[in-house]
Amino acid sequence: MHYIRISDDPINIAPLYRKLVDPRYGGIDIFVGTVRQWTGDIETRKITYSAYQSMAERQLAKIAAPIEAQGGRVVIAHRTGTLNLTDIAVFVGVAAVHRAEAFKWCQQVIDTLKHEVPIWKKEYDTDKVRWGN
Amino acid sequence: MHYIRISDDPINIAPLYRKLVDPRYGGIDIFVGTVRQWTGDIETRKITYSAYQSMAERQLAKIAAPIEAQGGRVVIAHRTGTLNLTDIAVFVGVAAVHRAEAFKWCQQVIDTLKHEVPIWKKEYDTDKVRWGN
Amino acid sequence: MQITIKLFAFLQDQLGPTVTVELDSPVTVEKIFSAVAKQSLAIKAVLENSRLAVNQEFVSENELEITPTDEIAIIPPVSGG
Amino acid sequence: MQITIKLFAFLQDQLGPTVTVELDSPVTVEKIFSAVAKQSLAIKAVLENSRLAVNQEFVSENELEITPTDEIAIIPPVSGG
Repeated sequence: MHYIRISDDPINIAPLYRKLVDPRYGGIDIFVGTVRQWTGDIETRKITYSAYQSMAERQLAKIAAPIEAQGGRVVIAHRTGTLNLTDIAVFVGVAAVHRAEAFKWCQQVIDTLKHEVPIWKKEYDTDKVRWGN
Repeated sequence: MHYIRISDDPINIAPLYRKLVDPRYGGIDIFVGTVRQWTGDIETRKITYSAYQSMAERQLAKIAAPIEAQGGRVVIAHRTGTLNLTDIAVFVGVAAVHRAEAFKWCQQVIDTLKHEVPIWKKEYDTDKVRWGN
Repeated sequence: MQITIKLFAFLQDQLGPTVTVELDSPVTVEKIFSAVAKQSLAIKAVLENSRLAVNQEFVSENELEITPTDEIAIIPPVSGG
Repeated sequence: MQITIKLFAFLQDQLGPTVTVELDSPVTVEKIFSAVAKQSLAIKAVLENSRLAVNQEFVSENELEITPTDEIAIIPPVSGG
């Protein structure tokens, strides 16, 4: 069963990884998105993430469902609140029988998350504050 | 600089993840290969990995070099010795500025590893012992 | 009918967490966006790129059947991950 | 010349960690594989799918320039990961 969490609590890799472990699976792909300092000439100091939490969790469950129906396991955690450089904004882990599926599904989750899930970032850059990218 | 380790010591995700963290990067992709119980009708009890260690480390460094030259960071750990179900056989982590590169490079490392790096598994299945796949 | 709309991100910074507007039946997506657009000039560009969600699902049809318990939200371009 | 060849995996199970063979110059990959093949019938199939490594690099050319300090190894099909 998938695990989805949107929370102000810092994201720790190890306990999320453990949720993906199962003798059925041989391949686990994990994507971790972190707060990057430079985007071209723009320097970021911190990012605040906010979410329409109930809808975001519902949309993530819809993304996870077809993967779980095909035998994979999906673990997604997204931060809200204020993050500093190198803090983890998002963790997407997918366990599968074989590695090709794990990679494909993990990429599918993060790509869809970035387009369909109501979470927003407010970037505090050194020159100004920016919503979104 | 890349980090490569082939060792009998159990692989822990958290310290390897920390080697990938840097404010330059926004996307980290990690592949973890674990010991799976079933391959079709064949049930695996344990796997022993052995390596031509010096050559394996050299080959892995050759795989990491072009990725690091393009600005990514590569962390690879491979177990030797005897592993039980769900134990981690391999960890491949790649950090990159953007996620598309992280996914592409991580997949490239594990695909090449599976073909070019002198590491072997001896599978102790319930019916018999098998070398390789 | 009176409709309360949840706002997020830049829209929330500008107008607060909700706005309430009065609309004639049948309620449409266009009417909702027009009514919200009247609240502030600053939100025009973002509103043009926003989508409507009813009960936490994006809607694609223009005409809506809204009841007083429905949860209506305007979703500006997302930027999570 | 006398050449010592490292063996791994199934080949090592059958013949031990090294075998030493006597070969005429010029040494070739073919000669090395033929000499090792004579040691055991059980390794024929695996040997046919193996590659030669000299100083920890796979070699593609058949003719080799081997000196006594070179590290020669037969690499059966790998299965790490």
